[in-house]
Amino acid sequence: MNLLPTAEQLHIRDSISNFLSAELPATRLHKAAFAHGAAERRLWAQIAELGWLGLGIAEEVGGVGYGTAEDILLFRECGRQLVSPMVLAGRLGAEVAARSGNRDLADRILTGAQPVVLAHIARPGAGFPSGAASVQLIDAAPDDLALAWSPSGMALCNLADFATQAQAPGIDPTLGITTGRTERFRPVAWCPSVTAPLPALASILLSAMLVGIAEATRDMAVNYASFREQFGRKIGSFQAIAHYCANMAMSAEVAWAETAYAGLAWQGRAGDYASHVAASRLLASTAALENARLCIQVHGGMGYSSECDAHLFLKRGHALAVLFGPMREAWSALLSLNDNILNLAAE
Amino acid sequence: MNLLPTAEQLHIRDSISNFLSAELPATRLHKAAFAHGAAERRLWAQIAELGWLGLGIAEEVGGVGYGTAEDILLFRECGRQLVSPMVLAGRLGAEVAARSGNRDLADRILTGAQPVVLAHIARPGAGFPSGAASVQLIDAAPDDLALAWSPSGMALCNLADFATQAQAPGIDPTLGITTGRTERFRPVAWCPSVTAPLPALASILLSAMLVGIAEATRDMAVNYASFREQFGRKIGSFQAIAHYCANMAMSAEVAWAETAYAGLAWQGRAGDYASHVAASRLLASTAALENARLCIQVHGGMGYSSECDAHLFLKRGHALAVLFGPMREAWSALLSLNDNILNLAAE
Amino acid sequence: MHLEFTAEENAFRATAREWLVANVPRDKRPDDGPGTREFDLAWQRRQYEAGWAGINWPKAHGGVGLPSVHHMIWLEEAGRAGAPPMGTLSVALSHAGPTLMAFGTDAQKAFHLPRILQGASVWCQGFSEPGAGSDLAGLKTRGVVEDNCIVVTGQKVWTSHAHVADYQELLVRTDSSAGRHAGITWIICDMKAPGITVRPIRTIAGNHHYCEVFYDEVRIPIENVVGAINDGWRVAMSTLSIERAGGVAGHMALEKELNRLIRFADDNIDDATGEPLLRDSRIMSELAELKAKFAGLRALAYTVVSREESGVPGPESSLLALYYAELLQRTQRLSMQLLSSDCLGGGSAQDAIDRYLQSFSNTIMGGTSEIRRNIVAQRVLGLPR
Amino acid sequence: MHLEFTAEENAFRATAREWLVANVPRDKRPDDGPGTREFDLAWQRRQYEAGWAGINWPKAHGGVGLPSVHHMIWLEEAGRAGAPPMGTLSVALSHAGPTLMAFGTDAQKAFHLPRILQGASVWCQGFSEPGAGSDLAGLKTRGVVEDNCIVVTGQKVWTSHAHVADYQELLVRTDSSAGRHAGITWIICDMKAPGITVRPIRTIAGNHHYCEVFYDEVRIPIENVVGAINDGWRVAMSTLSIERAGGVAGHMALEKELNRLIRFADDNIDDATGEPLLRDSRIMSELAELKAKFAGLRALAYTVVSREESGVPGPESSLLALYYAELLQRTQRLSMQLLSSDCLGGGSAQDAIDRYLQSFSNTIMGGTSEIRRNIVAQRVLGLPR
Repeated sequence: MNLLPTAEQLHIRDSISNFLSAELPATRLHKAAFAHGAAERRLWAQIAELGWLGLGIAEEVGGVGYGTAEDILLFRECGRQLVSPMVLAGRLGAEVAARSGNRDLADRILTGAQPVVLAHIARPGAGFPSGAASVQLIDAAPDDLALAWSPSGMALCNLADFATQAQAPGIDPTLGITTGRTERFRPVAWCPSVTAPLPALASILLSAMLVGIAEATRDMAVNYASFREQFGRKIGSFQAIAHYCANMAMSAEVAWAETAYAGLAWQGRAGDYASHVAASRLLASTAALENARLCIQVHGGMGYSSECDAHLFLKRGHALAVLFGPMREAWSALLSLNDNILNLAAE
Repeated sequence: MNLLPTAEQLHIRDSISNFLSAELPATRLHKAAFAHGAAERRLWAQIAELGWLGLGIAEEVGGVGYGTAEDILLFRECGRQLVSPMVLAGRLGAEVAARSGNRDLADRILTGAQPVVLAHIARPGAGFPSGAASVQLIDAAPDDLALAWSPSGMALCNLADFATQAQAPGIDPTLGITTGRTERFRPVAWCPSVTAPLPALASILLSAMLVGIAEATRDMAVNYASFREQFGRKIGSFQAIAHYCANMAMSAEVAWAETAYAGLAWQGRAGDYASHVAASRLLASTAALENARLCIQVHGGMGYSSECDAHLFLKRGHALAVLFGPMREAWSALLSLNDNILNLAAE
Repeated sequence: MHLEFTAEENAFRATAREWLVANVPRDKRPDDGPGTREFDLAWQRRQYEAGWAGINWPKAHGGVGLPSVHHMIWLEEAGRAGAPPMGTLSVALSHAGPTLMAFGTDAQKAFHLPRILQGASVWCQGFSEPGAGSDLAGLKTRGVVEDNCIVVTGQKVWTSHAHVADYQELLVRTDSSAGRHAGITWIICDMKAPGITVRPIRTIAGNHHYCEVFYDEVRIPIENVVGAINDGWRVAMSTLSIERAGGVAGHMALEKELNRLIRFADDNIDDATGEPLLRDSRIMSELAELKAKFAGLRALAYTVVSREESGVPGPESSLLALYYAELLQRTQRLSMQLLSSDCLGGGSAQDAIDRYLQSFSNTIMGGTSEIRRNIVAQRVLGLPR
Repeated sequence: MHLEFTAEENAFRATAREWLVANVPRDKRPDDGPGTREFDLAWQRRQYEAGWAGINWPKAHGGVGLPSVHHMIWLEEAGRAGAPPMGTLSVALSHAGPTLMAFGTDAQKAFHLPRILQGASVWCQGFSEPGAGSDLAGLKTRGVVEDNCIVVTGQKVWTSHAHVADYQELLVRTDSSAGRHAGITWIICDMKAPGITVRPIRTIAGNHHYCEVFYDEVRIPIENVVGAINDGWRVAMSTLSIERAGGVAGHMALEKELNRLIRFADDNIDDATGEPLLRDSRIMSELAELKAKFAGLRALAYTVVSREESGVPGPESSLLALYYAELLQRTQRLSMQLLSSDCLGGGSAQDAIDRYLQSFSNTIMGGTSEIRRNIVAQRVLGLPR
């Protein structure tokens, strides 16, 4: 048991972090031209070449052969720089293709030839992926594949299957949202959760992205509080501000520790991994939203300006939190509630 | 419209406050001999003579002829000094007797000849006061009358009707708790809520007592923070402590304003008084418990000692909050939920 | 202590309600840009022409001359009728007007007060600076007395509605050798004066409600000084305490908001249970708690008005603005939670999203909640600094 | 990053589990009075005799000499088996022992360390004073060096278990001319020495877990000094950082508490709905949130242990104690809420009431949550003082 990254893992994280700081810094999103995944799309071949989309996928199916630990390190950095969920869709899509035996499709995704985007289904039907559904596509372009999931499994579909229309920006205008409707899903690849619980992996990687937001907003607040002066003192020396920052540090660290735990438990298919996936979801989304809120408050009038980065993190945090699906599923998993029977882990 | 006490009301409040500070200060409860209503019982004749039990009762039925404003001023002071709920039982019992036409009984209660104690029914049956019931008597002695209520009305009963037994101290050992059980209520006086909504008045006066607790703990914390020094400074100059105190002031003031509003609305039988009664209940119980908690925290190690008054207020706050009955009733009243129909006040 | 209004007050309420129902503008108020100004001025003119402008302003200053309680009744009825907010006129009506009445010269009063009441001028507040937000006394914008002018150079920031304003309440440092609070002067600045550059700032809610204002040797006539030169701190503090009491107006808007939310929760079905969201005990309890806090807010506002009537200052007004800001923010946060599954793409959730984002300003603008808590601790509770 | 334990660690866990199931005392631990001491010492002796005492203590000091991860496994298994807490031995095992190992003389180590491991001595911690709680460096208890003794006069307070202790970690001011942090000396005080008066204080939970200790010219041999004279601040700070890391032990007890609460909510019917309390979405969501926070606490504790193994210090241990204290307090508060309708008269609610009241000490004792937040802000985040 060791929850700390190895030297190799730290090296991977640093190289990811360096690339993102240089090529996709969060501040890019103040310019509309870089939003809606445009910047990511321009760098897509490079992102694929860096191996990010296959980082945690086994070598025998074309992946890089690392594990969930490396995946969550990657997506935490993606969260810190507000990278489009396209990367998440690509990572998961490649695995769906590989697991469903479509090695050729997996290769095209992993090499960057076939971009994948997320198709969020707010209320998946019981028959998913064979029934009708309404989806919200994120940062989609015409020739992309769409990745959708419900608790029963994860599917890749052609965008052409959906009657789509652009949607007014919601909470996060830096994401391009298209609504789509299909009367009948015709997935090009399908991985049921009994084969591999990929929806749980999606939840873990979303948590990692939210931890990235929680950490980025903590760092912004601490940095601002360390140089901004009022009443002749650095504002970080005022207890109200200092304690906000301490709370931000606490929730970010706890959320990260639990997301790491959940990732490792999922990879080892530990008996209780579902409750850890739910716990990391709750902790990471609360940490992201609360830290973003406090980051705005610490910045005062500056924080209420769209010129400050803080609101970008707040808005992305809300958008990512939606993708987890109904909160009640997380509560049930945490309380081991099945068919009205309380099923506590043996003590 | 004026929510501030008149000069006469301020005079009444001051005379109550002076009497209580001298004769029944909260600190008395560190000595077991003064607990369980013993101190109040010794002063009972004097309390009756001061007119407290009939303060808000009409002159024509033997009361002093003031209104609910004076009642809540009285019970706020009772809360501040942790006076036994006997006074509340006496006040309400006298009105039940008078309203049910038993003028003689009302006189005996008002003159102090007949003490009344509270009989709390956690789960009153629909047939109250004719069915069976389990009660918890507070600070009872053998010849007292017991005052019980459900939403349908308020009743006075003989203690002899109950098979009683002393109970282990619960959250507040300064209250003497006896459990009682009767198979059939035989009230000696009964006032249905359609005649006069006395259970709502009971709730308002409990709120006033809880506001007293919220104010007393605020004052204790502010006082301690103003002289206690650490790191060479008064601890009240540290923002963490200063902001706790500001929060305590805010919740106490808001709870008092709303309790006053509810009392006046009840007295005038304003159409929306039930929602104000529920609002004052929520605000006053939250203010009392939260202020008592913060009062302990501000006092540090001293606050965790039973020699400090803070815990007396915390414990009494919990005990009084129980007497309101199920929280769901308050939520329904606040949201105007009746028979599954949302009934918002006309805008 | 009594809750009843007098017969005269009730009659005033009835008349106000009748007029408001017939006269409240039906078209949607533009929330951004110059249209906002024109809309707000038109609504103010309409009130003025019907004799409703400046209800609590003394008759000597062109107001109706009624007590605070009438003003509160008016605000309640305006809220109930869905009247527009004071919006861009808020500084003029709530700060500049009362400040001029208290400290202005006869000439200043004669010129400005009628324009404010008649809906002819928009004011903004030039107090905060990049280095002086919470710490207002740290302001550095320089005012040099030259001939019959004060020549102003420097920068203000977070100035609401500066891009559509005619005049500004401007604080400048006219003596930098004096203490932090001394040496500050309060002047009326004509926003069309040469040397002023206004840059609207986009807020996180996407609108342009506030601006940076740059002053490059702006010459302001000395007769525009309000109070005395170097006595501006005292004048400004009186303005700020008026602003804090202004929270009384907020409670009607909040009630509407809350009722909207309750109705939403009653109209919408919880997928998991098939019952209305409002039947879910978690949502029910949170909404009930907000309703209780709202009731407390209104009772506190009534207490503030009672206090104003009595003329005896009390602790409640400092608490009111703080409580209102945090309650509004919490209400909007719950609103976002209820709508969260729909917030990805705009549609029906867009209004709630906008109000949620706007609510972040409530605990920042006009004094952060942290500064407000300091004020409560030090001035109301007497805790040491 | 990996979650699996080694085969050797798993074998250790299995052996520990087997022994604990067979040996954990079946009789209830007295929570107050001298019986507590005897119970705790007997349980420690039992562990010592079976070779389980001092799992992470070096072999040179009589310990088992295993890494931190084994110690954590032991604590987890002890919690799972319902073993008693360290209780009155907590200072001896977690503070005094490690401090003597790091700073004690050979004679001190040879005398005290075996007694601690064997369950022969109880220690208490004489740090806080009436005027020096959060501000530990403000301590005033005087130590005057005279002949071969330090003569101590003054008062300590909030000293847990002083009335049943054999020895005390005592901080005294031996040089009042030096700075606040200089001039402090750490000494081993024999609690039976003449001149010591111990007054147990009743806590709000009704027990006597802490005391005032008065010193009237108590003569303590100079060889009882740990570290050097006037170097006690450095010694004490190292003890405190050990105490903070000790939070790792808490997570098993909290899990039991939380599971008890969930089971209660599942077993008891809500009068209003006829369903188990746990089906009420408000209660369900609160319990789920506490479960999630508990999972986070354990993950954080695992990170702390991982960090200890690596030898590289990290931010997590300062956060752990703070998070644990507030989570425990919140859990007990929810427990009181669920039981609130029964809390008036004791009965079945009494245990929950006692645990609730005890939980108030968690955010006060061993450093208030406010001081812990200062430490996080300043030492972990590097914010200015």
